[in-house]
Amino acid sequence: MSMIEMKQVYKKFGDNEVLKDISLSIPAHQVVAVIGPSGSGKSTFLRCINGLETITEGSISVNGHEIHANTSPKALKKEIHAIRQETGMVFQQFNLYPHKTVAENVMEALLVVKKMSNEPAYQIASSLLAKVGLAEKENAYPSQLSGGQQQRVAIARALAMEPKLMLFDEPTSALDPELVGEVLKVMKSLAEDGMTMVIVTHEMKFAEEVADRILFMADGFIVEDAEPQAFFKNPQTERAQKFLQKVSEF
Amino acid sequence: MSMIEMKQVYKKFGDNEVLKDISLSIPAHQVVAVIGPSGSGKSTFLRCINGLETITEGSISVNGHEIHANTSPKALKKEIHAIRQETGMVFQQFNLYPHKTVAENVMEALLVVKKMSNEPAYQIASSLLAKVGLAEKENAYPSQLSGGQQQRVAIARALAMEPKLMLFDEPTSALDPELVGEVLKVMKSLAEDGMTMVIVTHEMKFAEEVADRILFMADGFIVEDAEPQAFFKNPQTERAQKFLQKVSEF
Amino acid sequence: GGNDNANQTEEQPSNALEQIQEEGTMTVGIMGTYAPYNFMDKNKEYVGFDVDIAKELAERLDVEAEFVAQDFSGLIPGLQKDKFDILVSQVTITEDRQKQIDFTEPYITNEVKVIVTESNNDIQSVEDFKGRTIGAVMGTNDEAFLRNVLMPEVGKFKLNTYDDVITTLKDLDAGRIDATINNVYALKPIVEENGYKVKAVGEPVKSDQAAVAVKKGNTELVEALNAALNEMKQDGTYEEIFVKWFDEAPPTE
Amino acid sequence: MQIVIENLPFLLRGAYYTLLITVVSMFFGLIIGLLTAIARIRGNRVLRSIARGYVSIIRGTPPLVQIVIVYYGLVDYGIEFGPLTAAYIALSINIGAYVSEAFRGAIESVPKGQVEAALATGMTERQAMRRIIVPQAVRYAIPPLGNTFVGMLKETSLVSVIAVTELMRSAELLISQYYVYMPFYLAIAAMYWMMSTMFTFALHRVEKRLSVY
Amino acid sequence: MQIVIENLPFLLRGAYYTLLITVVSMFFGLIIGLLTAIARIRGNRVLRSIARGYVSIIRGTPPLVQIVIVYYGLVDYGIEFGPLTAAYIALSINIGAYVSEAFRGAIESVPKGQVEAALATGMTERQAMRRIIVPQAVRYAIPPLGNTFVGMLKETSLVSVIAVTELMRSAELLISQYYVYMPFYLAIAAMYWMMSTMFTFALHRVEKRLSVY
Ligand SMILES: Nc1ncnc2c1ncn2[C@@H]1O[C@H](COP(=O)(O)OP(=O)(O)OP(=O)(O)O)[C@@H](O)[C@H]1O
Ligand SMILES: Nc1ncnc2c1ncn2[C@@H]1O[C@H](COP(=O)(O)OP(=O)(O)OP(=O)(O)O)[C@@H](O)[C@H]1O
Ligand SMILES: [Mg+2]
Ligand SMILES: [Mg+2]
Repeated sequence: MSMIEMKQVYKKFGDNEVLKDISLSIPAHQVVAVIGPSGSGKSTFLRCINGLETITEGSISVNGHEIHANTSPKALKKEIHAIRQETGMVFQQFNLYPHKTVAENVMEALLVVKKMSNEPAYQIASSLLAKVGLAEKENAYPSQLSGGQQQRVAIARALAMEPKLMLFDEPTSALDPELVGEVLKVMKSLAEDGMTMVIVTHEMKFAEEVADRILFMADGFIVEDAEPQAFFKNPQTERAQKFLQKVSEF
Repeated sequence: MSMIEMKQVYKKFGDNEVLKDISLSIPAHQVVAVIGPSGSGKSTFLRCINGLETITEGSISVNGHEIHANTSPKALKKEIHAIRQETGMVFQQFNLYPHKTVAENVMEALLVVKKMSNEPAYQIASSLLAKVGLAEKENAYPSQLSGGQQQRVAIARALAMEPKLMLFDEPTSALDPELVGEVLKVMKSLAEDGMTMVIVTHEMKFAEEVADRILFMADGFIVEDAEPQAFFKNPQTERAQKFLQKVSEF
Repeated sequence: GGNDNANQTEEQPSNALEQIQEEGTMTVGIMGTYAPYNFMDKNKEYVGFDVDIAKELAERLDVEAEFVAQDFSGLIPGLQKDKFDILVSQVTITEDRQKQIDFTEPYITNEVKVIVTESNNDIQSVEDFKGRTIGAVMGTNDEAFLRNVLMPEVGKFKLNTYDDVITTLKDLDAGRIDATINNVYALKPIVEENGYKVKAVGEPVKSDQAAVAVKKGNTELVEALNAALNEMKQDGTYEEIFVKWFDEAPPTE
Repeated sequence: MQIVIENLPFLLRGAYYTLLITVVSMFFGLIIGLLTAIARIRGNRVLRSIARGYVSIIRGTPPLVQIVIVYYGLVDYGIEFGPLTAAYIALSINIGAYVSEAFRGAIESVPKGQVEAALATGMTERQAMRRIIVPQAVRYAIPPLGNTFVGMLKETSLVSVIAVTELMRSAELLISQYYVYMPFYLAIAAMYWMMSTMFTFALHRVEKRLSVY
Repeated sequence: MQIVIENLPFLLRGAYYTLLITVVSMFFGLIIGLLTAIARIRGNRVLRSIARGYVSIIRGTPPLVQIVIVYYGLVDYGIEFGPLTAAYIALSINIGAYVSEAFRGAIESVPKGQVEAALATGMTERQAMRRIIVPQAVRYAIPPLGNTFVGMLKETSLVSVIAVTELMRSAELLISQYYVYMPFYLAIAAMYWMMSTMFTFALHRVEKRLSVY
């Protein structure tokens, strides 16, 4: 069964058509990298998957939970809630809760959404923080961490809900170049563990190495959908060629 | 005569020593790239040159205007003012004036500092905007421009005062990867025109290609000071080796 | 104010009286919200017992009366800082006040009685106040009297204070307070207008004497005003004004 | 000076009522204001209009009139309060409108990414509001709330219209008794100033403590 | 209702004074407040302390006392004003303190990079302030200034203590004439509300226009 199934998805903001006729299927355990110029709709694509944006036309199904453009608000709420339970998301700006410690950030959804009690939630948080290499930062506040550390906490926070799908929106582009590596390393190990992942990124080398599949977006369309090797060596469209050339210019 | 001359410069923020024993001389027309890990003092180094930070010990002279750590406040003000007249600076966050159009941004200092009248100031702005490829954006507001366009306006604004020295603090790191190239191109052409430039950057390829000299900073020290070829092929210190490896990891 | 250029004139008149007469106007401070003594009528002019008295006084001093109405709290500093020449606004004579300002002879004696609802027969006099809730207009002598004199005498009662008589009576009518004491003259028009079912009971609790207030030390002015008051009482003008506002003859002294 | 000292207990009693009314009204005003702010931001169309109307009317009309209506106007409908209760009710409603604006501004200054992060982990809008947004907003709201509180300290003087002798009225009573005003006005000015300074200082400490993160 | 309509001209005259005093005091208050804000942010130690003291004392003490002091208290020093002038002076000084806080907040919310960019092009601190910071701050300051203005609209009622018949006082004069208060209170509440709504609306448009960029 495929993890994500999109059929003729359109998304408008007012008159501005941002996603156009998106249809695709992403099987479980696949790692998909989404690349493309700024404003092409990459973030919107990602945010439609977990319902942070509602689609204007078409349908999306995530692990069997299906949203149509015309689903009733009540049913929509239920489906989106179900999808979010099984989906983790990591943002460019980390978005850690500044008023909570690192451990509390990871525990929060467990306490509130899963209604766990403190002790088991802490156990989970603790082991996830160890996994991302931050065991000793449990009691720090986000403001006391470097960007790379913050982003790793954000990943641990998303993993706490045991998602079947992880969405990443430019998770390294707010980081100092030297710190990018530590976050990519964590993501790579997730990929190796078989997590289904959709990653919007500008790190071409990472995409080439880690992804099973590249989606190249431009102007709201998915212009190319190919294996990394094929895409980077031999982009089919002029738009993609121009993009790859610009990005590698210096 | 050297454009910048630093002698045993120290800078403290409270107890935190951020610049340590910096001595160097930068001749006119040299292009210097400053690289190093986050928090190593690169921005502070740059900001001390045009007096946005005051040094705690030592002396800096820029094109003959000299500042000592113990210069009296009044004399300091005068010297810094003189230095700033001859120095342009471009910031990571562009810092364009949001309430002024593109042309007004470039004209502002001419009107206020040089007391020019509108017409000649506009002529200068106009030709500089043409130079950075933004002739047709004169009347736009910064918020209507892409990041790359904004940064080019910022460069034009700095050039308006006809500086003898340009300082750049990570001018491309807030930009979308696809837009980085257009800014670097403008900087490269400045370098080719013989402008003296000090550039804090994480664009290693750009540094290697354009700079005459690399300063590698770590922990407040200038750890290496070398020609690009030599530095990138053969870093002398372990710290620089580790840094270069991390940055090129993916 | 009445004396705006008092400090600047080169040949300063030797006293307030001369000065008023030189200017030809006498500035009279009133609250302007205290019917039937001083208030604004439908033509937006100040009228009332106090206003008529003041006009009559002015006429006898051969000057014009000019009325300035403002909140009670502004009247006192206004008099002391020469913004007014006199206050004719039911200022009652007390020892404390006599230390700060001068008074003429009293021009009216207000009897204060216990006021209760018509159906109330439990309260006949102030002796019955103990343990009840009593209302009064704040800042008035009535309030000070209730608090400082009566309370120690008859035993503790709850004192609610109000901005004006209307609201006091409204609360009495609504049963929030058991009784109030009030100047009977002041009460009458309000009760009639609003149809409150209240009545005055028993002997007067006390009587207050109101006088014209003058800045301390203006002896000549006080004397002139006293003379004028006397004249008014002699020639019947005073009685005329009294009957006009209270529908009854002034009590004989 | 002498007179002020003699009458200090009386003035202090006034100050006590001023403080009492301010604190109680602020307490309920905070609750009303928070709910109103949430209604304006997250409510449906009807709730939003009600909340907006409430804020507009309350902020647009004089508190004196509000107090009078609560105390006297409602009697006609058989609703009756004691003076202190009426003061609490009227001023809580009044403060609530200002507080709601302070909270609304504060909630809107919490970065949007915070809600999104919470929603993405599966929280409902309500849970995100309660656990993530409001706790952060409280800190942003402290400076404007401080202003509201300090303003209320002085606005309480209006309740003298319904038979509560707070600080300002105490002074006026003394003034009409002694016929001197300056010492009393200066004395209560000093007292108001001390109260607001103490309060501002306390708030400052709370703000500092909240910004450990 | 009838009586309200009959007395509308009188009430409108009161409203006129309320508006006049508010607008004039706001105008001077803006100037005082802006200067104070700049003194607090850029002034030397002495200026900063003076500015802080001014704000603390004015915001901490009742405006009624301030009005009384300006009108009556200064007479002892040979300084005498007419009632309207005194009202303008006292309320301008009062508003100035609030305005300065609004501006200070606004100036501090202009990103630090803006000054640095201006300084780097060779402007002096003063030039950067005047040309770059203040114009941007004005926009941030509009919402809190709106609050101050609307608050002042109602606070003007205090000037009735110095013989200015503004809106509130007009109502009180009518109440003591007719012995009914509710219609008058409701009428002036409506008038205050209309004035503040009109003003809020106008300000909103200014804010919109300022945010073209
Ligand atoms: N909430 C919104 N309201 C209106 N327009 C929006 C909104 N979010 C995005 N857009 C518009 O949709 C288009 C696509 O935006 P999106 O953020 O998806 O692009 P992107 O590919 O993620 O770009 P970037 O690489 O800069 O993040 C843009 O034109 C953007 O202006
Ligand atoms: N205004 C300041 N007050 C106190 N400490 C400061 C200030 N500015 C910088 N620092 C400290 O000085 C050190 C060096 O900062 P600086 O910004 O110069 O580093 P950098 O090399 O530019 O780093 P980055 O690559 O992250 O921009 C850091 O530890 C920083 O926390
Ligand atoms: Mg995006
Ligand atoms: Mg830096």
